[in-house]
Amino acid sequence: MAKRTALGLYKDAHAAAAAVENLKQGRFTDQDIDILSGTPYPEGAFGEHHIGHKLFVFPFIGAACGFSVGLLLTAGTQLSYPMVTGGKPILSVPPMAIIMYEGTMLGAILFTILGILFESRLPRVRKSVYDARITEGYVGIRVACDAQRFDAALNALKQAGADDVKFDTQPGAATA
Amino acid sequence: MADRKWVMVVDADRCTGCEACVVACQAENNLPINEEEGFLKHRAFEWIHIERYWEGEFPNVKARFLPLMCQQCTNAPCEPVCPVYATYHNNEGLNVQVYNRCVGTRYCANNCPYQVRFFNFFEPVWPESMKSYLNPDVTVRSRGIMEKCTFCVQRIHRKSRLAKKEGRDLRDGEVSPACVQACPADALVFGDVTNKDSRVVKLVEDKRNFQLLEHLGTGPNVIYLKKVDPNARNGSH
Amino acid sequence: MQERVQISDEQINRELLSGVLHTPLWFWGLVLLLGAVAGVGVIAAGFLVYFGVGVLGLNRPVFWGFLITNFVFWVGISHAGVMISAILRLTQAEWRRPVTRAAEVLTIFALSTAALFPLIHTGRPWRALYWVFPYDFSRGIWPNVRSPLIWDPSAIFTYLTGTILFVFIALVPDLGMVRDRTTGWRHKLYSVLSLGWEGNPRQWRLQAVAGILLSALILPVFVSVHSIVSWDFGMAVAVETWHATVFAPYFVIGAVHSGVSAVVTMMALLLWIFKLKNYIRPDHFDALGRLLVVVATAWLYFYVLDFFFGMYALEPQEIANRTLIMFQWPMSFMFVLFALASYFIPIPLWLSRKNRRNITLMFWSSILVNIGMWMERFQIIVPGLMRKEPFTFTWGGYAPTVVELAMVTGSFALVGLGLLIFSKFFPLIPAWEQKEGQLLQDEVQVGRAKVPGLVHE
Amino acid sequence: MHETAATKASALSLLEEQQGITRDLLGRLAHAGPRFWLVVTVLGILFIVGIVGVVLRLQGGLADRAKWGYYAATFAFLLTAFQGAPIVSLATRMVKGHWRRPLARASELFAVVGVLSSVLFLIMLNIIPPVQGRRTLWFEWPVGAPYLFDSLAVIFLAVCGLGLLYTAALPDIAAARDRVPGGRKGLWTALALDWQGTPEQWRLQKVALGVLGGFYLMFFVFTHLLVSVDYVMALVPGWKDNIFPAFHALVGLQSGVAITLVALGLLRWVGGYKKYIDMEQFWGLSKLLLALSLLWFYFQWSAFITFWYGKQPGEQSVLTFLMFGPYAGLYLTAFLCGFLLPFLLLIWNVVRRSTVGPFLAGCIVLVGAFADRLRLYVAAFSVEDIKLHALETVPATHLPDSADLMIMIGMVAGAILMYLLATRIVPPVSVWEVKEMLHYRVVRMFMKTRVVVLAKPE
Repeated sequence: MAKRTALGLYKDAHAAAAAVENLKQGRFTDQDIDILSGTPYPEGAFGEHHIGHKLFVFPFIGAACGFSVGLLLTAGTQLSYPMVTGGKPILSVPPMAIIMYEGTMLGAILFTILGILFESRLPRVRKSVYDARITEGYVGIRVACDAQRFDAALNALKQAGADDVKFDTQPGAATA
Repeated sequence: MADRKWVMVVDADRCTGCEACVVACQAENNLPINEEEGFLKHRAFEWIHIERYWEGEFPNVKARFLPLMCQQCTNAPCEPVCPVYATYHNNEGLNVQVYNRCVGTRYCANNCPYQVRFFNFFEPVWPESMKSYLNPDVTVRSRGIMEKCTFCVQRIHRKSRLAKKEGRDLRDGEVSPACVQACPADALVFGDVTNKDSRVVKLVEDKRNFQLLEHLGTGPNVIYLKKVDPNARNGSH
Repeated sequence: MQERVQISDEQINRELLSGVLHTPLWFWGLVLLLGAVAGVGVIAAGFLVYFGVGVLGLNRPVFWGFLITNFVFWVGISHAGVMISAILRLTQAEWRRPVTRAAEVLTIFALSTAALFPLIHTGRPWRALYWVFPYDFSRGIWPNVRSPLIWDPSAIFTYLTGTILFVFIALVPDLGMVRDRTTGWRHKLYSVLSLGWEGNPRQWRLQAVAGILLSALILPVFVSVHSIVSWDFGMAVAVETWHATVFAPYFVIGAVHSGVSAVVTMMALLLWIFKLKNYIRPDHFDALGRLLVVVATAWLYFYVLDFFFGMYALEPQEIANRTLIMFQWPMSFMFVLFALASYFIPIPLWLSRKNRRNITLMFWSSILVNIGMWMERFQIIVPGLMRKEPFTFTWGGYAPTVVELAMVTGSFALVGLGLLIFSKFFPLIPAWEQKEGQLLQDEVQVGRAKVPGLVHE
Repeated sequence: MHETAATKASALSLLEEQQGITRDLLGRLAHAGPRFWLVVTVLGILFIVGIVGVVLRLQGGLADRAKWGYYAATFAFLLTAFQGAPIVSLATRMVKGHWRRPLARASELFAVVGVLSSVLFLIMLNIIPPVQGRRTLWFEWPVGAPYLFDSLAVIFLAVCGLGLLYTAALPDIAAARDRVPGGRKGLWTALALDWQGTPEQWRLQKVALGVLGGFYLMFFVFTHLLVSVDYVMALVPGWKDNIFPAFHALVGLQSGVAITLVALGLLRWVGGYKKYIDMEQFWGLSKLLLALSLLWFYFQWSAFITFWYGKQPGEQSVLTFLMFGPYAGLYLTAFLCGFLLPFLLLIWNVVRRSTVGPFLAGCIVLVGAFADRLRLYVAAFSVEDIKLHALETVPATHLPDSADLMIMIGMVAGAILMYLLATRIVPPVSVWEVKEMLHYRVVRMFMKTRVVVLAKPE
């Protein structure tokens, strides 16, 4: 069914928190509510639920990949091109260790970056109701709900003393 | 071919410092012509050169000659540091330089304790009249690459090809680098130590023998024989 | 932080974006100037490539000179970024906030500049590619992983990639902010770059975690980079003075010393050029100075270890090298300059709080440190080669040529140019961190006194 | 967002809380349980055994250096782990971490061991040969080297440590003087020097702590440099390794953190200080321990790769001697316990944020440190001719005899004994620092969530 989105803007963060509370009382779930701020607030400042993520898995996977690539390159090149240099063994481990280390770290970092993007759901192509004032200190409370509960949402936002309320004109389409 | 181990013996007692070897090497290996500027800038090419050290106090000062060429080390410090394998150890105990691979990081030269690697700072040039004097068996090096004494590898190969054709092993003394050939005092002896009855084997066992900078553990394949002079110091001044 | 200013978010945006949105005349002037100097350097490099390494002052035995010194120097500077941002992030030092990004960006440009030098100064740069990349599958010819010159690129590549991504991730919220303040093609550009950031709790949470995690990941890389650079020298058995086990930590701590000093210099410049007195305050210089006193002393400890325990074995080359450095003109003169500049002038100055909070003084003394540290690198590299082996017959000297000087000067201009251009497109001071810092400020009542405090989760 | 009414209310409760702490901590000072005295007696006996061991050794004479290897290692271990511990408190104090407050004293108290190691050093002095004609830190220094300077360094370090402990403990001693009845009142009165806690006194104490702290750190590094070179590196021909003194000191810092962790664990579970010593302290220290363990590997690797690549005969023989030859077992232990195991344990945040994990890591690291010291000193002392240019033949392993075992166990026991006795005079949890923390660490509401507010006074 058709969904509609409303965005309440609050100069005062406490008011925004109140709005969230109103919405919760209006049986809006965390999925419906989105809190947009230009500044990171301590977790749970708006009474939002704890955000779980699996970011810490990514570096380990990356490290494993990086390590194996490093091993492949260093061992492989030495064995496939067996030249004696300075009486060192054909498969000289200490130098391999150094390069494999770099490979491991590179892999870990790359995968972590991917993990961050994935876990924070970026990049985000679908546009929704938004306002430039959010990066100016306003806190935005955005509700997405079915068309018929839309007015309830608007009221909840207004009650908390919204400085401004924006919403998409017709279902689906967005205005920024 | 069978693994060989080429060794050169330098008898410091016989060396007169005449530098015939230097000239011979220059001619054989297409070394660029060293002009005065080259020496002043420390950029001269001398794959083999005679280092002269004065010893003793006036009036009884003595000149000591130390013929120095690539020591063809067994554990050559120059080899592992080359990022592109431009220098490595072959199965004849030679430390070979691959001109085409070399990109000229000059790391090998920094890591050569004997300072016997030479760098082409510029494109070497010869007068038109001398172009025809160049040795066809030896690559003419371009600029930006490293070069050094090869124990006249081109001569070694020619003779071994010949021996192969005639279906025999190399005879001792058959191969001799330009410097050895040119030395009038017979101070330089060259040979393959895997060939037990060769002349070098006997000389290597001489009680006067020593290697340069032994403590570095590079295992040079150039063996020096001490000067038979009670107050002579050994090679590593 | 003591004096605390509360600025509205709107004002923060305006002040930090002024550099991005408006282009005053001096900006173009500066760009032209730096461009010209860098250009001269590039021409010099062209000379080098066209005529050959002979145009440098190098000779046998001194095969490495100013260019490698400069390489080591810039890699050293590049250690500023991570030192500042990662370590201070992990220790949650509040005063890091305005410093981090600028420092990281300095890292990026310093490192890229550094990486140019070993490539250019090879004999055949156009061939140097297969020095690094194992690309020759057809003939099965590979680079030699036993060579420190292969370890180098791998480390630098990792570090550079890591830092760039690190900067970008921390930049995304600000890109969103810039997106909201721009119009036209710029708006489009920043919309793309900011990946549709809108600042919901999840994004912020991940942003926070990312800061910690990436710092923890990039720190080991940071240590490895300069260690590996030091092993370019440490592995060389032929150069007695290079062949020292202490080189790795000694180089790293030295890098931090020069890097953090460079950050001080840069902060002062930012403050003066972009008029950011609300963000860069004496406190920051105070804190950086205090940090530097510790770092520099640790560096001195390692320097002494290297210098003293080199001679400890009484090998002829070591002695010859020390005599050359300490007692033979002009090296001896340079040695005195180095000692004064890198430690014995600045550190005593920084012991007093009053001096640490005097920005002009910090600016000049930090520049002094880096002059000293450049000389330090030179004294490690070149004298070692001049007195390399016991065969006195081939001892040599070294004097740089115009080409080298031009390239070295050019490198400084190049880094400056990079920073300037970056500042044109992105705010060099993280706006969102600034706002967060303000948000988390708090006070605690102790008796009658109000003690400044911070909110921790 | 400061609710002033709330702060006032909290101020009142704060006062009560502080009084509670003072009473509790000083109360423990008044009387110790029987279990404590039992432990003390056991340790005392072991200590005496150790002294007997030293006497036995002495009958063998000082001439034969090889026999004294284990004694030297024991001394080195005291210098490393026990005297490294105070650095934990002073370093964390320098960066003004509030979490350090409950553990500061526990680590500072280890400074008392300095007395024991100084005494042990007297014999060490007579073991090393004169510097003439051999590779040495002092070249041909005319007077007093190395004996005078080494002993000065060791003694200075001990004195400085005691000074640090005393300065830090002064307010608590005064408190004890005022509150705790019993025989030791006289002692406390004497020590307290009529400390009244006037602002000047507090300021003076703060400055003194800073200065002494700086000095202690420097003396620590310096002493390790002298001892490590004169008693290890200089005795192994052809060993030129300029990172070694730094490594020697690093193990000191690392095992200092480790031993503090162990002490905290025991205080928490056995000593009954659960209330004060909590996960936060273990967490903070475990991060430090992880970093130092990584450095352990880093320093060893830099030495190893240089020697391995260098391939000089002298270097190779040193590698075989100290890492892969007769002492391979000990080196492996040192490597596992000094780096690998703590690393594998502590990379996991779950482990770091616990009390048992860090404690365990601490124990492991201590074992590693001891193994490392044994490896170095026993090896170095077993070299016959130290005037050679390079180590030609690798000397055989030297196994401990009964006397050695007695010394090792006895002296460590003695060190622990001193620590325990010291806790009877100075509370092992700093009263004033814990009380001070109550001012600066406040829990508040931030909108809808609870946050901790940490205040940092200048």
